[in-house]
Amino acid sequence: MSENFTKSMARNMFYGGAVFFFLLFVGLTFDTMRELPKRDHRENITPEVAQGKLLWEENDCIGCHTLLGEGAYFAPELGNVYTRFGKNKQAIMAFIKSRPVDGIEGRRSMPQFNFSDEQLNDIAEFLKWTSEINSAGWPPNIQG
Amino acid sequence: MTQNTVKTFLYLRPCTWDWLLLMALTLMILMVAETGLGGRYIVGLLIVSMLVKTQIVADYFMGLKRVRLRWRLIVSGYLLVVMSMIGLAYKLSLS
Amino acid sequence: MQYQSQAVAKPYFIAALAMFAGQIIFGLIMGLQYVIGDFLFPEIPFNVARMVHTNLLIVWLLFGFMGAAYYLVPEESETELFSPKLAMALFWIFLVAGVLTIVGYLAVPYATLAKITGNDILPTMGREFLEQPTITKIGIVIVALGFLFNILMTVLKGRKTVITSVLLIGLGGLAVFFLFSFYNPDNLVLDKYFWWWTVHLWVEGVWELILGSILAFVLIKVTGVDREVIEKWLYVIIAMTLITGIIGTGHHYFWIGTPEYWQVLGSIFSALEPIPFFMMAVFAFNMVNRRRREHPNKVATLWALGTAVMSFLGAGVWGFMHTLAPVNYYTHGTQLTAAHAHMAFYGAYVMIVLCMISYAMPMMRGRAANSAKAQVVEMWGFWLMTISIVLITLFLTGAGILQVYMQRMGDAPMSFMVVQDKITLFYWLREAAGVVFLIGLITYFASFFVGGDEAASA
Amino acid sequence: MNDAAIDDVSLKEKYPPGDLAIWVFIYAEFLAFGIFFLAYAFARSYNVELFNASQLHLDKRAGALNTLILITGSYFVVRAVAAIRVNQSRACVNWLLAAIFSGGLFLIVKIFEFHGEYVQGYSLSSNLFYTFYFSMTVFHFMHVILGMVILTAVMFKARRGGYSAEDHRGVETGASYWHMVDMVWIILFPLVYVIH
Repeated sequence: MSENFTKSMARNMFYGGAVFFFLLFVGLTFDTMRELPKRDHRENITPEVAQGKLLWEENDCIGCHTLLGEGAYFAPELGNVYTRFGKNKQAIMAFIKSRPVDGIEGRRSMPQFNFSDEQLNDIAEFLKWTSEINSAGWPPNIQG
Repeated sequence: MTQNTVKTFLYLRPCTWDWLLLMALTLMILMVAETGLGGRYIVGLLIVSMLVKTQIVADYFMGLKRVRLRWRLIVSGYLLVVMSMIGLAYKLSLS
Repeated sequence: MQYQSQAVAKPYFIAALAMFAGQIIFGLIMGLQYVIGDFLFPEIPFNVARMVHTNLLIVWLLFGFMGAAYYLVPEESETELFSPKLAMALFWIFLVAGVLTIVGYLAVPYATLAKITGNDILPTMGREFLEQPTITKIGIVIVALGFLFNILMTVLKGRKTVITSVLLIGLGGLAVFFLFSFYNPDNLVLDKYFWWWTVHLWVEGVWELILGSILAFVLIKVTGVDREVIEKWLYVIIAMTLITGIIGTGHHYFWIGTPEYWQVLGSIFSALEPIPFFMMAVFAFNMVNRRRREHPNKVATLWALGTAVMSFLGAGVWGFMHTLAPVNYYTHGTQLTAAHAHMAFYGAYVMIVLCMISYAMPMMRGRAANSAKAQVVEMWGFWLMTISIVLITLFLTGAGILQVYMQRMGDAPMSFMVVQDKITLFYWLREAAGVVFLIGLITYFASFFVGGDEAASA
Repeated sequence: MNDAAIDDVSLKEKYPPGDLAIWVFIYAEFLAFGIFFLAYAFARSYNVELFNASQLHLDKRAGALNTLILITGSYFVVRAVAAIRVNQSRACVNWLLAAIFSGGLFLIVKIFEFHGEYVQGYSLSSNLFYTFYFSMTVFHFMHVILGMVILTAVMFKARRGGYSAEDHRGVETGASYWHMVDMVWIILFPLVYVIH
């Protein structure tokens, strides 16, 4: 590059561009925060949902599953599992509860976490709430 | 006239006529807007006017006409591509 | 090596490489679990293996960045490191904390680890890549602050260069954006929104600043091109990185409950994200072609060119492939994401750290470059690992395309597990390519122990 | 005679006016806005009725007024460059002040427009048209601010006598950026406010 290209201009571009776009990002974040209550239905976050999220985290469910498409790709998407299981909390709870301790020969299996019934309910409540988030029509179909 | 004075002379050109032309074109667009007209010919007219206006700014205001062709071609080529794609998109929606 | 204190980089690099080996072994375990579902079950379930795989990657890259900074900053600032003792103390703290965390993952169930470390007090665990116990996270912050202090003091007392200021901004940003990992609200959407402030603004923001400055440093050293020229390029590249990358965060805000305008903004700005990577590739080749000296360390130049090309392919091309919202609607959360992640991380960050190690290690061992024989062995390692990562990416891309087609499209989509069974072949091929990677890694390690008489003296 | 001189290749400058770094930036901006424009046009072709209906709510006169203001601002900047070419620092400063003032005027008109839309309850997430409208206009709005900051910095340096007929690349740099901001609006206004 030529002498017409000065380092100080390149530097100004970097600092100016970084600040400019970060401010824009912060502005958009404010707008998003304003819009989110309409889409996440936070009024439905009961203590059970919150407890369910904590259980979700403390058992590292994201290490195999995706939730709204984010996570590991080893096991099915769970953002819409409540709908996939026919909007049936009991079915979800029964599935988690029935996982064999020693796995299934030659196949992937979810571990047995030995949850109490209350904990199972919390998790199901969390997944139910998650399925009601307005995720712009994602996933494309029920299979997630 | 030395090379430098020619350049100085060119820089001195205040572009007042270009400015007036740009103002006139803008008012024309406003008139079109006020009538609320649409359709193929109006869209074509507006796209051409955008092309003319931006090219005037690039050539005379920015002064790319005084610069080696390649720099000007980047801008002109860009304008041409964007405008024709816009035209294409509108043609798709009109038909 | 011009300054004694640069030597503190050595243990950092050794630790980084050891963890790299661990990362690859757990990668192979996971790859096998993809095809033999009950492999090591229930002793090491997939989620634990994955956690070890990704967390080791993050930690060893951090070790690599720190080592690179400790090596590069004294030389750039033309002064000894502010406190080599602090650097060594932080090394041991970080290493012990890192190893304990990994042992914790493997020794007890994750829920038990959460209980032991008091996750209930300040729950931050169990989110992808941020699985570390809260106490480890606090440790990371302390280590990062101590490290930044040490580097900052060194820069302040010596010569200020563009490379060190960009590096400092990158490292400072790394520390600042990590703080968002402590924010974990009950609302999943908010949690995810700010989780990306750590994850995206790291890997597609401030880490690229670190990458750029390390690359610029190595290029100045091996090509002898005028510093002014390289620094100008560096500024322009990182300016484009942040201009496109900050709003580019929007490509993660398509389907997580955030407003739909992010589909427009995220698509547009992330479509521009390949530009800085392209510029980086052009820049690296340009500088090497204009070189004013023939540096004896050929393999460091190879790594530098490699990182420029592979980061463009992995982050630029493979990222662009599925970044537009209408495409991402079908590809979000499939093996395509995994394909992109593998090549981008290897191309951008693994290779830049290996590049720095390749340049600095011979210096720290008292020679300008390794013997020709050792360099040839290292080049074998380079090609084996690089080709294998290309293959892994291609196989995962194949798996991903089939997955999208069978699971997401058509009138009768199949369920996740059915589709997984149908694409097993691709997972076997990926695992085979992974074995090649391990062989490449072993070859790379072997190059450190190859002697030779032709070794040039420092 | 000037057109003949303009077309004489041997007299052409090697590089565009101003620092080359700003031109990298300007071309990048063109690219970003270009993608915005095309995304708008093609998104519209899938939602013609929504876009046409929403477009009617925009204040066309304010948009046209702002076009006039920006074009005039650009003209002032041209005069500022012309002035410094003949060493008239004082005139250069005044023309730059006029340009900055017109930038401020643009912002005021635009703020009134935004306010009106805010009162009517439109926002970035109202519908796809408004997503585009607000993204593009706010993005451009911030560019006007940035342009004013650059021109102000140039103006202060000019006032200190920092530029001369021989060395005034800074003025040209600021001018080129300002013209880019103007050009973007020249496309944006008819595209978003008028064409349907």
